[in-house]
Amino acid sequence: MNFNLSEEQNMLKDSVARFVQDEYDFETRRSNAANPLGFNPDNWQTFAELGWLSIPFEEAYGGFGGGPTDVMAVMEEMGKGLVVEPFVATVLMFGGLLSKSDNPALKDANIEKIIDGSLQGAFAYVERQSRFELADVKTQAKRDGDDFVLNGEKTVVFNGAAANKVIVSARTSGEQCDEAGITLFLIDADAPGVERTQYRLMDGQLVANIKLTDVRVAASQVVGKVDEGYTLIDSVVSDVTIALCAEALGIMQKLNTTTIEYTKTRQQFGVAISSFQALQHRMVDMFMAGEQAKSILYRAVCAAEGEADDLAKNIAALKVMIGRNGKLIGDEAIQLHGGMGLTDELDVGHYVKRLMMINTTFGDADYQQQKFNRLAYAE
Amino acid sequence: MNFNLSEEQNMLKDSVARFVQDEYDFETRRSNAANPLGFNPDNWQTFAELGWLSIPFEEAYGGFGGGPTDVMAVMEEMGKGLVVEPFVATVLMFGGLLSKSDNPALKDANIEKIIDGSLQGAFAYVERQSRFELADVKTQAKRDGDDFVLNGEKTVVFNGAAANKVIVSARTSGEQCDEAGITLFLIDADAPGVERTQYRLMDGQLVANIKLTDVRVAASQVVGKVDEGYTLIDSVVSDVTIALCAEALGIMQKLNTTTIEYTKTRQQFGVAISSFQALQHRMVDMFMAGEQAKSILYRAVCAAEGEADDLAKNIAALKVMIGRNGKLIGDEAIQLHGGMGLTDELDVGHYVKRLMMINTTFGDADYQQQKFNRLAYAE
Amino acid sequence: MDITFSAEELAFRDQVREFLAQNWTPDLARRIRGEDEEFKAAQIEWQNKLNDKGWLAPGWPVEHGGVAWSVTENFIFETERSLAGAPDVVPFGLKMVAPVIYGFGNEEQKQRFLPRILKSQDWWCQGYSEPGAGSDLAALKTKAELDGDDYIVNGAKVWTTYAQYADWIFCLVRTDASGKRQDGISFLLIDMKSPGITVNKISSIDDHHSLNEVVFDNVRVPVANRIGEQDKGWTYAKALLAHERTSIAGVADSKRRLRDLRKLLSEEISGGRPLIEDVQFQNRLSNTEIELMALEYTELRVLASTADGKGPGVESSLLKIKGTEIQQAIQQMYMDLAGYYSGVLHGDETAESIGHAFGHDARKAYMYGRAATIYGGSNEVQKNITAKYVLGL
Amino acid sequence: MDITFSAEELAFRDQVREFLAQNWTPDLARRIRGEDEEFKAAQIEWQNKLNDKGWLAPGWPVEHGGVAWSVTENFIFETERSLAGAPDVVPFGLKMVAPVIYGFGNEEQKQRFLPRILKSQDWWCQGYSEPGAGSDLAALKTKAELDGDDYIVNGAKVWTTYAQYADWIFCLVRTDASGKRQDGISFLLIDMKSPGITVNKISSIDDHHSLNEVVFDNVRVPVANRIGEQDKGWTYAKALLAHERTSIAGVADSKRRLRDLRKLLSEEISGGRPLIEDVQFQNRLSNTEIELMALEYTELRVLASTADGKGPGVESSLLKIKGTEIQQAIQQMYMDLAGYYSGVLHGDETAESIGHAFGHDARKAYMYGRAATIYGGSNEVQKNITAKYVLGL
Repeated sequence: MNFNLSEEQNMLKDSVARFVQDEYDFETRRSNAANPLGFNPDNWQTFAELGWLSIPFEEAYGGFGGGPTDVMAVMEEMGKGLVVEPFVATVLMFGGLLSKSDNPALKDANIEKIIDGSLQGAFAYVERQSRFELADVKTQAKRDGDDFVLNGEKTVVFNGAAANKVIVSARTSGEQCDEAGITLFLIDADAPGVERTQYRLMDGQLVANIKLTDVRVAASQVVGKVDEGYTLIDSVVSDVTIALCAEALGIMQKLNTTTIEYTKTRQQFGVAISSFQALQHRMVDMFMAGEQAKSILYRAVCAAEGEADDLAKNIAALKVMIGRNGKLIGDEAIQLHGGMGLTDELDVGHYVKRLMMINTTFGDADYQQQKFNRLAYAE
Repeated sequence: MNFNLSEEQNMLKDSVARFVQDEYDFETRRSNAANPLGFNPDNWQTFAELGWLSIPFEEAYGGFGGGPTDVMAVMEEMGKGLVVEPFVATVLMFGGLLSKSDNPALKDANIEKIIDGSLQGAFAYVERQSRFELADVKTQAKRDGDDFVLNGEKTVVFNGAAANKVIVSARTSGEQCDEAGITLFLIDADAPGVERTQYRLMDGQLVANIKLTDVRVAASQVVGKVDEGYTLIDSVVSDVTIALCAEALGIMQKLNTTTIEYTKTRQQFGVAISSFQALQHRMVDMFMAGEQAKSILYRAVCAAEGEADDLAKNIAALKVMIGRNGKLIGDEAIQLHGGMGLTDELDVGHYVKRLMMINTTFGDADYQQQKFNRLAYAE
Repeated sequence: MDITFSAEELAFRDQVREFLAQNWTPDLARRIRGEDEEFKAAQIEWQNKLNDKGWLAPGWPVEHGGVAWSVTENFIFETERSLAGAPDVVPFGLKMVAPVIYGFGNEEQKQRFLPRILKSQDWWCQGYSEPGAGSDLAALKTKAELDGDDYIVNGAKVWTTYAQYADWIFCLVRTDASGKRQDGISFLLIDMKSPGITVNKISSIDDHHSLNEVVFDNVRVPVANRIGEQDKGWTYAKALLAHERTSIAGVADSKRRLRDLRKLLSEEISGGRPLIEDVQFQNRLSNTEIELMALEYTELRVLASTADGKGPGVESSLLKIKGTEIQQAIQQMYMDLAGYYSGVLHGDETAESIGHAFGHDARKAYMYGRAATIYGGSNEVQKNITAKYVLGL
Repeated sequence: MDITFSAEELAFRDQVREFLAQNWTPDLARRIRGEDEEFKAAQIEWQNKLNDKGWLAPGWPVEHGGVAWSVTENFIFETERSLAGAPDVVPFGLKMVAPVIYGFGNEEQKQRFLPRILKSQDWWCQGYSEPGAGSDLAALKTKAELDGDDYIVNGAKVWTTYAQYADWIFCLVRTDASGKRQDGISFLLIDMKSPGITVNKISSIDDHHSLNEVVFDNVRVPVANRIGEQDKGWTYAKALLAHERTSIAGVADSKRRLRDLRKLLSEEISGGRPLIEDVQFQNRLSNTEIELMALEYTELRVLASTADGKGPGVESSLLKIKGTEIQQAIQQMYMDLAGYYSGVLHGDETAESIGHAFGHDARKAYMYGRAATIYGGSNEVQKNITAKYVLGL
């Protein structure tokens, strides 16, 4: 038993940490996010050069062949820098679906381009009515000869504005909420009938709604198998959840450190507010919340590395705790910063907003707890 | 709008407070509870002489004609003294059922005796399987000529050991959990076929399980109407819930005061522990919990006095808050007393145990919250 | 113990409802949700309607244009106003500086300022907090030095809500630094058009402009604008703080927000079922609703005790702490209800075209709401006050 | 990052399971739940079985009879032991005084005490807390004055668990009152049969006799029974405290308690449905289970870091705080499951004849469990320690 990173993983983690340290101060981050793409394309090329974009892909396709631990190491550091470049959307979600799809032609055509930084991708899975149900899919795909014709609307597509290609979940059979009958299609973002509306989220992400009107897709562009897209979605969402939670852990650690430092300098009633015992105990609660979050992240990563039977339960538990402890840490960080915590100039609010978006993504803590309950207590 | 007691109510409240002050120090209370009856019969005579046993009854039957506010005033003070005499069981539950039963013969025969202190009563409503469901009644009553024959078992009957007469809920029709088909029978505690097993609860109460084997009861001893006992139970349980919550409020106030006093005298690290800010803030939380509990009690009492439409919702809310805030105050009282809070010699633990039993009675906070949810959110 | 309404009180309720039905129009409600000048004009229009009815200033002495409602009437008005979705008045003039003026000001000040406040001719803001002194008000450093018939004011105030609209600011300033920290503070009324005042916008996490820094660079303020005696300002300000805490509780508004939330929850579908049927969400709702049911009576108890001449007193800290906790719990539920759409910023597109119409508002309310546990004396300071003055610790 | 078990570790797990199946018999389990002498004899029998197998003293140096398990082996043993429902050893001898003796004692002390501890021939108890000094250990006043080759000990210790069974007590005593409070404390081993020792039972809220006061009236203790140097006892005791906190966490036992609770919840019917189907109870279960899943890994992280030679360190406070909070949450759920029967005291009747068989045990565990957040340095003190030494506040 050990909880150490390998030498290679440590180097990877350090390289991300160094990038954040050197290239990602708060003002630079702000201007990166303000880019019309929603991120800085030069940084993306740097990521490619440093090999980060290759991490989760098989070596056969030019990848690094990394696992959950490698992804965790990278994401934790990205969290500390609030990196806006779409590593999750393009590499882990879009790339993850292709990578796990067992479809060599699509892999050949796309993975190399992800790795060299020339292809931006997105995964469109949310619909207006779907809330957090990945299987609630109304977008229709009708077969027409060798093609499928797609109609419907996807909302809140991460990296949807900058993506060159988008994987879309659509219904090829079954009822609105059935897991069976969902198929994944790889489409060009500028294909005829694709209409994008872009907007920003509070964490700085540029996202898009995507309307599909009679969009024609060749059957060869089906990712995975017809009607069996849900399994693939479920597996990739599971990987990405770990990644997002690692990012959240980085953020929580940063918020804890920042808050402690702030209270040591902030004077009220003639002394540093860090000397108030009531605040000290609350910062201990924040610290414990961070340590517990770290532990359950390690647990989920170990389960994923070992392909454990109870992986789904571990991941639901992870998402619950990251959501709840993230909220505790975020709330306290703002409160203990007092009025300063309310300003947009300090980074605290930005970290908190990103934590909030991570909590929401794939279902908030309450939603995930019900999933955990079903897995753990339903006979 | 006013939240003041009337002059009469203030006198009543003061008389209970004086009794507790003069006659109910902690050691006396301990010996009262240790009495084979579960309470001190001399005190009961005092209650009769002071007129307390007449409070909720109609003036026509020699009662004081008091309402929820009068009962609240008395119970809050009894809570402060942890009075073990069965005012709730005999006067409010047993007496309450008779009083609301619209059955003049039974009232004539019994209420006067309750008021003069010569009759001890109990209400047997819990069964092994029933948990908190008042309508979950397996005890059977079969009609046989002018009589009914009862078979079954009742558990945790408050004042069941000392009671001369017991009102028993039994099923005369319907399924095990139906509200319709429950009938209330007034039986002699030493009637043939009645077998009592007495035991103590952690709050000092002496209670009993009551086995009924072919117990024969005349139809004239039906309290209320055949098959319609549930409505009566529901109404009396509602009154008694307010009374128990008033008792709990008295306990919470006592625990808050005691804890504040203790922390002012207890020295650790060279100073009184009341000077530690973290503990101060927790005592403020205790104080706020007590004040909020008081407010919602007032709200429920006002709703009961005004026979408001949303009385049931108010009572569920009251029971939830008394349960939760009582737990917070009880836990903190023990914790802030440190090791001393764990000893049986200090009164803290005894107050906490009584709060716990009140929380459980008629359904704990979780149970009552689900009831509240049904009343408030089910369309 | 009695809270049933008398026939007169029921008649008053009908009158309030009728007034709201006629005056709180959908058009006004739309405009008041707008930004900047549109908001300001609509807010003033609303206050003028209340003033025309004589209902703008409960608690003010009647001779100055106040309305002498009983506790019950006040409760009825607030409940009905809030259930109709109508906003509270902007507090800085009507609820904060006015009581100081009619309580401690001289006759000339009363005649000069109170009528203009009633007619919403002056928009006021509050100059208490400073960069170095947040909840620790008495640490303030903005200084006022006497120079003939004027004070010369230098320093800065922060977190000044709506300073960008304000005609006047009421300030605590230091006129003597030699004694105890609470001594040597004076209470000044300052014209925002005075030379030397700069208002700097503070960008805040709700992406909305409400907070400002107000900088004073050799600003001349006539001595005639000082309330009461020099160096005694802390006394006047303190009397006001308890009142501020009470009104921050926002019980009536929280009731309406909960009611609206219930409706939205019954419309939102999750996994084929309305979210209101979700036991977990029901429990979050009822946790908050039960606290609010209690707090409503806590407030009534405080008001009844005030009416009995006992003053709101230090129990007002409890109202502030619980009231703001409830507000934040409600804001959080709106966020969780909105899900992904809780993150949507306004852009070229309206919220409706993107997803849920209420996502954007939920986020704004949530983010702005973070301030409630910090301003008006942070909740931590309220606990310190309660520990000391109520519990005697 | 790797927690998969190797083939050797899997084989070890099978070995542990086999041992438990053979030695942890239903009869022994019944007797160990008994009172007084029955409990004591059963506990010693169980420890002797472990000792015969060589598994009684993980962490002890092998030369003194310890077993050199890896972190993983230790984890496997604790998990299996707990899932089988077998109790932990009584910690005072094996886990608390022994490390001080083999760490700081002289050769003679090691030879004299360690073998008897291993064979459970001596029952130890802990003399730290005093009536005036609870979590503030260093405020202790029990004094030991040198008189020839003996110390004369006077004073009192409280909250001494199982002192009524004990043959020996290890004590912190004050040998010098002149310097800093932590200085001048010595660590003594005292024979409970010494003249002048009185054990007074403390009645506690769980209606069970475990706590005592131990009074020392001119008790003679040979200087040979002092560990290490005079006045340096605080150093030896401190090394032990971190270990105590770690073991108080009780992760493995909480796992078993949760598992058993789930089973009982599926048997208890409320309103026609098993209680396990109640979403509210499910949420309480999962709130606790998720914290415990995390804490299990926190413990493993601490153990792994110990194995790397970094020592359990101050993070052990986190284990103590979270571990005891989890224990209490579980105890509360048992109470709520038992409903009315949670209040039943043992009388002439057995719990089974009254209602739920588990009500009485639930109450005992709940009441005794209140102590967990108080002893071993209260959770408040743990937070102070963490604030100071981990967070640098």
